[in-house]
Amino acid sequence: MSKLNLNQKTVKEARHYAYQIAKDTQDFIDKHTTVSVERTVCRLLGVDGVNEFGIPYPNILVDHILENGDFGLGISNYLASAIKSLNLSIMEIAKLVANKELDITKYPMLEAKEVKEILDPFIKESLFTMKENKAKREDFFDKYGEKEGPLLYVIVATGNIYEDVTQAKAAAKAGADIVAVIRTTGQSLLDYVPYGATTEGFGGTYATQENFKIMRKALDDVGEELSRYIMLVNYASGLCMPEIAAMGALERLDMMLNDSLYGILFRDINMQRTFVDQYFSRVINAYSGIIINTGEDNYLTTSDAVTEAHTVLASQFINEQFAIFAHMKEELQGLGHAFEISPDVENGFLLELSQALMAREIFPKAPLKYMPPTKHMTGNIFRGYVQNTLFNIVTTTTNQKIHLLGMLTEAVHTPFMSDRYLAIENAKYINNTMKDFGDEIEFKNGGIIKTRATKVLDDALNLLKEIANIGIFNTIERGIFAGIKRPLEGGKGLHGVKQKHKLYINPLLDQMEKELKEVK
Amino acid sequence: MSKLNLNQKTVKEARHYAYQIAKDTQDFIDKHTTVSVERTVCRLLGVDGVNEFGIPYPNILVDHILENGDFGLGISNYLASAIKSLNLSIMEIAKLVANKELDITKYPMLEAKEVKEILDPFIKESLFTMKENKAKREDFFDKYGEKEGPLLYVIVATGNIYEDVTQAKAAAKAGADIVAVIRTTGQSLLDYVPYGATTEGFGGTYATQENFKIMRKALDDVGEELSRYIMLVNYASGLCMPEIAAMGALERLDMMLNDSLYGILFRDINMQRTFVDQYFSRVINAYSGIIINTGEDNYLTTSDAVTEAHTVLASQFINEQFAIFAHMKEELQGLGHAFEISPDVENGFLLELSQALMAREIFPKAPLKYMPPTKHMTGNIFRGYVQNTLFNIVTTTTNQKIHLLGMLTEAVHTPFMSDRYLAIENAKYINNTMKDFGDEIEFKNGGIIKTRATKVLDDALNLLKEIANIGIFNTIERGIFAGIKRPLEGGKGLHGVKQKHKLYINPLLDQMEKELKEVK
Amino acid sequence: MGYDLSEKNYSKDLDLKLLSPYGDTLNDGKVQLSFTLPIKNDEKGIEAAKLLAKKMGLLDPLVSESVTLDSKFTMYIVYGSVMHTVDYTNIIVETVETDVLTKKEIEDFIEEHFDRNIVVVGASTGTDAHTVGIDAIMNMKGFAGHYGIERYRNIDAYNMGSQVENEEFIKKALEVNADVLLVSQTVTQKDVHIKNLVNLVELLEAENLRDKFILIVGGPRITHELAKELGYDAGFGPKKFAEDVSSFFVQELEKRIKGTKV
Amino acid sequence: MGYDLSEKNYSKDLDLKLLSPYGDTLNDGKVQLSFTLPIKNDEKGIEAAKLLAKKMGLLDPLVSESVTLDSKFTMYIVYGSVMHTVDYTNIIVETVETDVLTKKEIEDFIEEHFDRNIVVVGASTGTDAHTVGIDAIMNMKGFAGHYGIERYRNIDAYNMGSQVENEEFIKKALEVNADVLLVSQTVTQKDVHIKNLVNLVELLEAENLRDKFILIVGGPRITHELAKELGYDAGFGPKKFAEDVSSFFVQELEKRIKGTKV
Ligand code: B12
Ligand code: B12
Ligand SMILES: Cc1ncc(COP(=O)(O)O)c(C=O)c1O
Ligand SMILES: Cc1ncc(COP(=O)(O)O)c(C=O)c1O
Repeated sequence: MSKLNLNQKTVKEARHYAYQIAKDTQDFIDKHTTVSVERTVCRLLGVDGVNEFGIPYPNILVDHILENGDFGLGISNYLASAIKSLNLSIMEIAKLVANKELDITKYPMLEAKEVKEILDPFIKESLFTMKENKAKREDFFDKYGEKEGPLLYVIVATGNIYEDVTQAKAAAKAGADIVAVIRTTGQSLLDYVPYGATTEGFGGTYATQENFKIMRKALDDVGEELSRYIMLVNYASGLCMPEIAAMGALERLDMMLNDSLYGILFRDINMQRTFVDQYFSRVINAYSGIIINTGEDNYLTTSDAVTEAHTVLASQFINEQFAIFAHMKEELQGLGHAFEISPDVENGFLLELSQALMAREIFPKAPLKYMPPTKHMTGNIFRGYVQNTLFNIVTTTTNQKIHLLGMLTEAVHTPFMSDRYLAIENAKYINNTMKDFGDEIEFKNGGIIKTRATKVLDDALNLLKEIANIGIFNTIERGIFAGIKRPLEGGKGLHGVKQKHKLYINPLLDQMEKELKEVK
Repeated sequence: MSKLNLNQKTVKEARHYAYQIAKDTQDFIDKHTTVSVERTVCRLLGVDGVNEFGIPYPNILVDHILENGDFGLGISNYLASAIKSLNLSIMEIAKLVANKELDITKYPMLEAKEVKEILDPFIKESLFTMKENKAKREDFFDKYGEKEGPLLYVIVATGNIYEDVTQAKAAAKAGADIVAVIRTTGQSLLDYVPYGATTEGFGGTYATQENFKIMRKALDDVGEELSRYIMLVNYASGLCMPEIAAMGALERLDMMLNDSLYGILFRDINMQRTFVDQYFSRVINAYSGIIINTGEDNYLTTSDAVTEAHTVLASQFINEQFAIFAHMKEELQGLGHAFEISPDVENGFLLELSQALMAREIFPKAPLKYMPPTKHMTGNIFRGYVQNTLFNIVTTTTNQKIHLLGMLTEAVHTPFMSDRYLAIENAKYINNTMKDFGDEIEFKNGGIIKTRATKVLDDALNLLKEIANIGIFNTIERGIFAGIKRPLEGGKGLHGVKQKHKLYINPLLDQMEKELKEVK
Repeated sequence: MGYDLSEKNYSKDLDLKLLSPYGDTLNDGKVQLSFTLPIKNDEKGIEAAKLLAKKMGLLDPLVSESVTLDSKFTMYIVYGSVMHTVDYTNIIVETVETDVLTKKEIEDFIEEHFDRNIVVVGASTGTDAHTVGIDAIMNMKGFAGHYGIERYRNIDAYNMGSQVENEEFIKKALEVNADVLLVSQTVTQKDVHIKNLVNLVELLEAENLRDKFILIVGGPRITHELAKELGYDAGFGPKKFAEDVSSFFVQELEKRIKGTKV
Repeated sequence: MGYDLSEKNYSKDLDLKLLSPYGDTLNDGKVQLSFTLPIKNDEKGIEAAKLLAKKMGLLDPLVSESVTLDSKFTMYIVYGSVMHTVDYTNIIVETVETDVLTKKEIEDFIEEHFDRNIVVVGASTGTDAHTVGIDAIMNMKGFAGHYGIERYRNIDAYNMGSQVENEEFIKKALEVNADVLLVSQTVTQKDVHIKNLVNLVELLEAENLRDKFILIVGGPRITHELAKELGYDAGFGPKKFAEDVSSFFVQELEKRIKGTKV
């Protein structure tokens, strides 16, 4: 089966070190909670909307606890107690808190069991919606059938959700299987989720629950017209990672960008915050059958794609283990990688092919997310279109699953409707004209392709060994990924991380974990 | 060595039938001469220029014999006898004939030996120039080195030789190795060769000896600047096939489009005329070390490239045998084929790859001429650029030699300077990024690629068997190539074909044949 | 500076009287341009490219790349927003207006309206050597899944191939008593097709034969409008097949017969 | 009809006062265009595309393809000859005029003209998270075979990375007593870079620090002209490397020192 003759022992060893790394981190995670985690709990208990100043009620509640209570206990106990004492709905409580007419930290702490009992109907409702969405998605795939070969994935990024809808529908008709709504540039650093339908953004559109709903409906409509299920993607990433995961679960998104390291490296978000948040968001994703997309591709936009390829593989191993800790099946692990070798490198195509196939063989069940050339795209759109063709060829030949389409105008602007159309046309052409190519070819022993894969794997193993040795925190502090150094106590959002009290309770998380464990 | 496991017995058999076909035709050829052959003799004896009405002197002399003499004897005897009797230079004789002041058919026929003796100095002079040109070319390659991998071949076609020079130089600087000056559209049907530098043409530039000279100089100049030898191509094709071959030999062209069937099928030139002319022109090409480019690619612009692929191979076998009869080494046989399968065909790329590699394996020493997509190119230049990319990939992967570059504007206009540049950029990119790809891959047994090659070869064998059976004349009458039927006595130029008298003599041809045989 | 479109406050509603290109937002006017200038590749060249783009009506043109083709030739790739608009509501184009029928419907139509086969002669005329287009329309096997006219039950089709002189073409048409003439033209350089097409009409008119035939031209650069302008009954461009042209001529023929015979 | 350029008798000589695009013949004016219109793909749409092209100054535009993007969106690819020309002789662009030296020459220049190291602080400022550009200029390993400033023998370089606030940037500059400030800007949507670049100059001026530093900006959409307009000493765009900017600032610095100290 393997075309690269990778050493399975090396693969196993690498997984083992990655496990150790994730395990160490998971110990840290299990001891902490964050403002975003608790806000997510609020949301999934039914807290929604914003007050007259546009502040979301989940933020109001959580900030209230931060100021007045013991955050280490988690918000669930406070809420349960307030509900019990006041016999008000959660939204009524939230509004009173917002108007400073109520202080929910004043009510007695309850037994864990009682908290669970009180919150159970709310939890059930959310989890039911999530499960229902999962079932609906499965029904759609049953009805329309699942596509063989790469799934064509395009982005829309007009800033205006209604224009996004226009673009997304056109893309679906042209052949796109997956539509991602890129977020406006600053959103990842906001410590709250904006509310309502939005029509303005920088290089992207705000991720709001209403926007999710609008796009979901549009894609369902066009999907019906086309007898295909069009998948919707957004970003469970940044300071509100788990909240957006929750919103996505409620609105039947199908994929979420979600990475254990991306925010740390590329958005300078505090690493402690990120590790804790990513865990909770992955549990939500796993529970609702949402595929995650990890962000290793980004490393190569910064570092050299030839010399640093092994960092991508090492990070994939780590992301895989984190996902496993979050009870996520391989089928949901859209591990990321990218085609970023300079067009000027002799035999660069062979290296890309080798690396892509290597990822495919090492993570056989994962729906790998393969990213097109971006860094070496220039204003020469014609050349760029060839770069994208080569990328499409590697995608088809190595049977990647989530096929992010490159735009010929990558170095110029966020995609025009025509750019996206041309991208889809290019990919469809290649997928058809080279349909069985991957199946037809074999590689020379001792050749460039096999040698390269072996080397990248060996290097990744060495790196993982080193990381396991010094720990992930230390690794990041030293700038081993993407050459970017981030201090343990630096970056945004550290203030929102708290150690759990020994009486901390999160019945929502407990319930999801319980069910996920049962499935296994 | 073979990656396709072609059946060598089939190949051998196919060659054998092709030999029979060519042999039968060669018997016919040996018994005939044409006006163009005799005009070529004039040219190589030193007749050049046009009279005051623009009629070339070779035409004047040959027409004179046609009208007044016995054309079956060839022109050499007449000329030798006139020279002997009059003690005038050949050009003086030509001018007198032009002015109707001289009838050279009135002089006594000489012995073959005497004809040869009289013409010998003239013959020597031409042959010396041809050999000198051959040596110069070889010196250039010694000096600059020969390029590994495909030679990038572009066309210029402005109609104006001076603009052509501008374009050709830019192309050379961008990386072109070979420049072809496309002829103006009607020229192949002219029964004379225009004279002098020209600045007007339809979709191409007149092939004249002066234009050859101008472009040769320009390419030598730019070649010196770049330390590369830039090869020059024109068309020894149409009604003046051998004359243009002679002009090319005198002006150091490096390649000539020259096919035993193209003119018959695609220009409706009489088949008897074509077969005789192609023989003489190939002897000239062989003598002067000029690579021929055959025209099988054209079949697929008319017929379906999937179902008719075997006609290309069959024709290559035939062209090969004709070339061998003309004493041409394999290294000069630029057999043509093309990438013309519709982009909509599933696994079309695999079929193209298979066929290209098949040709490469069957004609291992021939510098195959591989033509880009043309028929399925549309006004969508972006898609076209991808089609060209795939073609470039096949070229590199299967190591074709003469790499005709596709133009993204193929369906729009003859190439702009920028179109040509983009074509070169595309090819260079692929040649570099996929440099050793062909060397790296092997093909699955029983797969699409191997199966396809075997089928095309088998079909070609069957076709050759059939042709050998009915003869080439009959084959063409039945429309077996490109679906085009041409009658034995139809088409242009039949009037210029004559049976040789038993005293026919052509000491120029004899001398070239003699030397070519000695080399072997 | 005014690079910011959001500050331009252009209308985001579709107004077909002021139709404008669409990048990713209505009326953003986005276009892509490329061209070569015979100058060297430097800052001044980029400025020249921008100036040209501005003259073409682009606001804030962006030269996304300048590519050196030769020391004195540079290709520019430009993006920008064009300020021109088009009144779409006012555009009238002449198009072939008969319904497009299927092969079977056409055959039935002939059966119903004529008591004989329809005779069609086709060729690629003048110096044009391109036959694939006319073959696509006429040949038995057709093109891209559309059978050619030769396969139609009650049409007699004569395909004369390429490089057919207009005189020869007319001769054949008379000889077989054609109803319909199909001309194909591919080479358009220096308007050679226009000259050749006009010549055919003139020859027909000179011999008073113009009304004897339905005269149709097709080819990659042919539009119905151009055909009419040149005195043809219809013109067919790319992506047209045997059904399109046959639908036209059977219905047109029926109309004419009615016109004369009723 | 006038499709035939040869009949237009345009001049085939190069006149830089009437500079025109080049397809394959001087002054043929050939350009390629593509754009999308929010209309359906039919003959009328093609006519609309032609009309727009004509308004842009194209004579006889040819719509080489119309591509359906959606039922009401069509992309057009257009070729034609533009009638506009540009007076090239009249173009003046401000460019960086100091000579470009090699790394060694720059180091020697510093040695010769200064008795200390030059101090440079760089960052990708504002909300911009793109570091590859500034890293290309500053990092040890450099970019595309050009070593970054950190490797220069007698330059002290501080690279602050990305998303650096202007205030923070100035603070660092004062702290290390910088001679030169290097700002990188990549995101240009809605002119966010302009606003951010202007803000830096304003902050410096408010504290009377503007003349203390050589202030340089770079990025994929930065030109020297834009930089000057915004109050910077120089601007560097794509394909500029450490040598380009260092050559500028060492020579500029030397000029200023001469100006003040002599
Ligand atoms: C194949 C081809 C050839 C083949 C032709 C083989 C053959 N048996 O036909 C060969 C190699 C011989 C050839 C030669 C030349 N060619 Co040529 N050729 C082409 C090519 C690659 C494809 C054309 C084609 O077959 N298209 C497929 C058919 C199905 O499409 P179509 O013709 O448009 O037909 C459709 C419609 O238009 C319509 N239609 C067409 N005719 C009719 C008629 C009627 C009545 C109706 C109803 C409909 C209809 O129906 C068809 C189906 O939808 C094109 C480039 C391209 N990709 O377009 C260049 C092209 C047409 N050729 C070109 C040129 C310049 C030449 C030469 C002059 C080159 C030279 N200097 O030697 C010679 C011309 C010789 C001559 N005297 O005509 C140019 C024309 C430029 C122009 N606009 O003037 C082109 C565009 C290439 C280029 N970029 O330079 N060519
Ligand atoms: C890599 C990359 C990223 C990486 C950055 C990683 C990193 N560590 O830098 C990541 C993935 C994080 C990213 C994120 C985003 N990106 Co980004 N990104 C790119 C990409 C692919 C390449 C940029 C690059 O590295 N080029 C290579 C370097 C070497 O070139 P350069 O920067 O031009 O630098 C050269 C010169 O300009 C000059 N130079 C540069 N700076 C300086 C400074 C001085 C002083 C001097 C002298 C010279 C100089 O020297 C360099 C060498 O010659 C481009 C697309 C492209 N191909 O251009 C998009 C692109 C720049 N990104 C874009 C966008 C929109 C974003 C996001 C907003 C997307 C989103 N909605 O999430 C976010 C922005 C986040 C933020 N707040 O900034 C757009 C910008 C559009 C625009 N013009 O405004 C682009 C064009 C992509 C697109 N088509 O949408 N991006
Ligand atoms: C995992 C992940 N999250 C988020 C993003 C998007 O960036 P931002 O956080 O600015 O929305 C990316 C971008 O590629 C990513 O890979
Ligand atoms: C062998 C050969 N001769 C000639 C030509 C060119 O055609 P023409 O005879 O019109 O110059 C071709 C075109 O591809 C060809 O392959």
